Amino acid sequence: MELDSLYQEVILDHYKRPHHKGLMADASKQVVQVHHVNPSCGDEVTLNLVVSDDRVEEISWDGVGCSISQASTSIMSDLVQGRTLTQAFEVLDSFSELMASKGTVVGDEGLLEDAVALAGVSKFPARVKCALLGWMAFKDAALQGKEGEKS
Amino acid sequence: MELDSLYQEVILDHYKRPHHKGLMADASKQVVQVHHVNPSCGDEVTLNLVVSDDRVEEISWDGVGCSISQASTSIMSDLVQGRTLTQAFEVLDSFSELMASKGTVVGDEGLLEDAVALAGVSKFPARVKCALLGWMAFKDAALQGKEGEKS
Amino acid sequence: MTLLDVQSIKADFPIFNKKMRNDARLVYLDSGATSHKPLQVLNAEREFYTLHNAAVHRGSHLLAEEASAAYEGAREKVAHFLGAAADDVVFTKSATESLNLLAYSFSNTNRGQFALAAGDEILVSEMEHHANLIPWQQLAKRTGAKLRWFGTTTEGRLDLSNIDELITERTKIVAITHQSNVLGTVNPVTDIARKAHACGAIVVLDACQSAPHFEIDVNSLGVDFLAFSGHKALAPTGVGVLWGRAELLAEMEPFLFGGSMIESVTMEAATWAPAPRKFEAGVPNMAQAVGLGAAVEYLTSIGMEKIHAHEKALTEHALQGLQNISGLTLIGPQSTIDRGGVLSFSLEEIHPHDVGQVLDQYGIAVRTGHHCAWPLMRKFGVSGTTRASFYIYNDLADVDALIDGIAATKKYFKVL
Amino acid sequence: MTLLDVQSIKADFPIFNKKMRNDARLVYLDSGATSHKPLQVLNAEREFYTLHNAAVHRGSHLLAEEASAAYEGAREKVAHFLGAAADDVVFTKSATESLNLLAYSFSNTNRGQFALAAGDEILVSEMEHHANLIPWQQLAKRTGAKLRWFGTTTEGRLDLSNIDELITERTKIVAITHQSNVLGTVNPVTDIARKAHACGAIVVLDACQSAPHFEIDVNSLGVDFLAFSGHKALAPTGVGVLWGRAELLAEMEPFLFGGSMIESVTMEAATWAPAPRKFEAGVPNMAQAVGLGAAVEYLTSIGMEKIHAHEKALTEHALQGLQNISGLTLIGPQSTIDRGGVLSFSLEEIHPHDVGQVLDQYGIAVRTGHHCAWPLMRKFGVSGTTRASFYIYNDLADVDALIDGIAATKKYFKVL
Ligand SMILES: Cc1ncc(COP(=O)(O)O)c(C=O)c1O
Ligand SMILES: Cc1ncc(COP(=O)(O)O)c(C=O)c1O
Repeated sequence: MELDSLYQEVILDHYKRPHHKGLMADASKQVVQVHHVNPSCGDEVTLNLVVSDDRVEEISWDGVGCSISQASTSIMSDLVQGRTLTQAFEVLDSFSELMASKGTVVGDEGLLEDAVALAGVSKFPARVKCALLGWMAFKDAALQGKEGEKS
Repeated sequence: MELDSLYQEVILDHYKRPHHKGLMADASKQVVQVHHVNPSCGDEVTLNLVVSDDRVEEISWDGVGCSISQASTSIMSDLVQGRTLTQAFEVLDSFSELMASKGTVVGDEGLLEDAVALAGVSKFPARVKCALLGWMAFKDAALQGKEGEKS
Repeated sequence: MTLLDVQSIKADFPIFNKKMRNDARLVYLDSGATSHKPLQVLNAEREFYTLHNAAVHRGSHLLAEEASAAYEGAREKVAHFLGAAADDVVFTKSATESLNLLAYSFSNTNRGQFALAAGDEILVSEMEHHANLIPWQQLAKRTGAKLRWFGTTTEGRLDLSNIDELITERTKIVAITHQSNVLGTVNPVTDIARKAHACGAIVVLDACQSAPHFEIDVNSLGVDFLAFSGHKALAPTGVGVLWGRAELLAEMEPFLFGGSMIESVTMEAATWAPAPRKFEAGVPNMAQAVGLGAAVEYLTSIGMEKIHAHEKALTEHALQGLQNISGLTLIGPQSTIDRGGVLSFSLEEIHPHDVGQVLDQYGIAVRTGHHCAWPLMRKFGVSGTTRASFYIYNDLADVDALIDGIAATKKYFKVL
Repeated sequence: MTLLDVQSIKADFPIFNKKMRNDARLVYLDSGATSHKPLQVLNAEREFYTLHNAAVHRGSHLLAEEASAAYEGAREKVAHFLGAAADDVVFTKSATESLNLLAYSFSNTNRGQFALAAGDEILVSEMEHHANLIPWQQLAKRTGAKLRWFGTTTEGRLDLSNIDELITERTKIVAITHQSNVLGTVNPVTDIARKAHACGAIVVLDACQSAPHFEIDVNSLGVDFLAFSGHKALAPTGVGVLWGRAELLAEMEPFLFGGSMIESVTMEAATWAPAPRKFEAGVPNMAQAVGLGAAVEYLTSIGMEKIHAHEKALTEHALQGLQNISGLTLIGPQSTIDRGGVLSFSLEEIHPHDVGQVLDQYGIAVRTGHHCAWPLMRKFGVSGTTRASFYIYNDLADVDALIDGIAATKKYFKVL
């Protein structure tokens, strides 16, 4: 069934046991918090990001949403945790490309790891924004953090 | 040609030599003045009416418009001049009915006189409002005059 | 049970020939969002374009005459459908525009009964669609008036317990939905209108989910304005209706300004044509209005009472089926009393989006999410629901397909 | 002369099979009011309804996915037609709505560059269509700003002699027409925009009579907003376009409030989605937008340059013919330089309504009256004109039919 390309086992696993879920709040650290919603379906994510020396020191999130948005945010958190922002943005770009591919590419497993399981989402245009919700929140938080540093 | 039922000779005559055209302004009389426009084509009529003892003592008008609206106003003026308001409204009702008839009735020549020449207009829905412009102005002026009397 | 002859109705709707994913037939349970269109409507539009197309009200040539007759004829059909006079029916692009028209018109004046100011109140309800909520929030913001609202009971009914507190001499506008697009609840409009009128308020009815489904008579309803969308009533997209009481339409300021709505214009100022023209600036959505005329004729030819009975039977069957599914929570009235054929539910921890996705594999089209009624979602403590809604082309087999589809969804997500 | 192959174009327009009064063929010279629709457009709409119909942006089911793709695909086509980015194209119901959207949005804020107040000025011209005049009159009234205008020369050109007086630091908005719907004059938009921008004003272009007839590139035009109507560009009724610069659309307040234009909603307040969604409240005019997509594709497949050349050739021929008719006064530019295929004239003392009526007997459809440009009529001292306007399905024989029809009109009314 076409559906299995959307809901791969690893996605359902992340959905049931999401990683990095539950907001950390360590007052000693400089946390950037963002809140993103998907207005058409009401999915929401709040994301806390701690960056030091251009590296993701700590990422955590909370939110409500479908299996795709929850799993994707969980996978994204695994992928960026500990990475430099440059590396993290490379992963993000690769994932965005995968999502825009309409099912024509399979994704770079070396770079995207579990996130390649989301390749099937790109065949369901209405779900792409679910898969991207957490990633866009991360991007926003990372850019806000950089802005904050500069000023 | 269908057109001849619209533009009868008597209509073109009234158009070229309209009756009661040119506003009378006798300061000694109580004149009700109204201004009506046909917003879709820009035709305008200004009508002065003097009523005494429930009788049309004097009607005069000025305006710009197509042959139908000009001729119809001219014919109407002839018809109501000197009549009691009751008689005038009877003519008006009969004419309105004729205009709404979509070409199915010929009109009461005894009552409507020259106005029966406008019967053909009822087959051209877009022109009915041209034919009615002056009549509606008269109706408005007569009703305003009555209102004025009461108060 | 008095069901319609769905097979012969479906023959009028070409979309049911379409093969869905996995070659499934189309089980369309999303008429609450938009309905499909019968050939009669599509053909009426095409006939307009291929035989009578011209700008209405502006020309003396034959096509312009015919186009005007078609457009005004559609207005008469819609008026007849609502038990109204033709001149009290305004064509808009949608119910959303109809409601915004009111909210803007009311703030385009600062005198008379439509003028609002600090101290005045606008009353809505917690179950409003965003289209009957945000325009009033904005009107309140523009004028300084206060927005208040009826709450909702846990059964999904309007909470009228504090109606005497809510409808007072301060209330200037009461805007409520006839039938909730989430809960299916049909509200006691006439009672509320009576109370509102006793306080001198204007009553606006959002009839998006009622006018397509049961008989409406504007006179017996007792409201002052009524809005609905053509596209939910078998008509083309791009056309809506605003009905209003003649004396109110006459007093109101226009909303959109431009051609055809004027009496006279100079560079400095303009005066307005009488209603309904005053509210229809520009070359109107002529073909869509004509399509709407054909749609209400089609509905009338089936009979609104029969449509209502048909949907009631489907709803009865669906309520039974859904109530038997463990883990399913139906949000809204649990019986067919004062409710229409719109059913919203949650399914254990399976997100509505995921429910909808599995159903889609079986050709079943439902709506998922907040249904443009976000405050109501918060009230019920959910981020969204799955919603099935019925119309004349649905039958008991469609309801059964839904029930089976939900079972399959639970199985797929291993929730048993 | 580089004329289009009108016979093969006409084969796409079923309305030309219609027999007019007295069995005459249709000589349609009223495209300035509304154009006819080719089968390609009618079929695109029908295909939407019969294969993909669903509410866009709101569902995960297949039809909703396909409907969204069709609707957003249409946006991309229109964007391409204008040389714009898809997200900067807003679908409205008409140019009238597009222009009102701007005027209301600007008064929905009281800070930033869109806020107007006493002392500010809005600049229009004497040749505006009511749709690009009255919304600004009303905005001026709401905000206390002053409305000023360019005059018109006796040749029917914009009078730019006092431009330095008219465009000053006080000027906040300049709203002008690209091509006059009465005179055919094409205005020097880019020059005016440059001057307006130097003073910090926003420039709004009414492209109703230009976008359907010659190539538009929003970047080289140099304006900030552009509006046009689908129905004058081969598209269905009920759809219009507003294009705006991305950074301005982002800053602007919404106009219509309701579903799909929100980011989040509570009972008290709401926040907005990014453009273009922010400006498209409710279930949109999906089928009409899809039809507009097909229409601009059809135009592009012919080629806008070829269309322009074709209309220029017709206009040249018509100018010659009309100028030879004694008693005929052409209002507007007497040559094809900076003018389009719209020709307005007076004929001795024969009222335009009567001219139109006689022409109608020969199947010739022209427009008569004030053409929603009443101030311009006053300027030229007429109560109305007779107007012929050309499009891709007209040929030289149509122009000759008009010339002959005018001769017949003079004869009928015994004006020789
Ligand atoms: C120059 C111009 N502007 C604006 C409009 C208004 O367009 P619509 O009536 O389609 O909204 C028209 C046509 O009626 C026009 O010719
Ligand atoms: C109850 C209700 N009100 C208003 C609307 C808005 O209608 P539209 O989007 O057609 O303008 C809808 C549907 O979307 C609705 O269900």
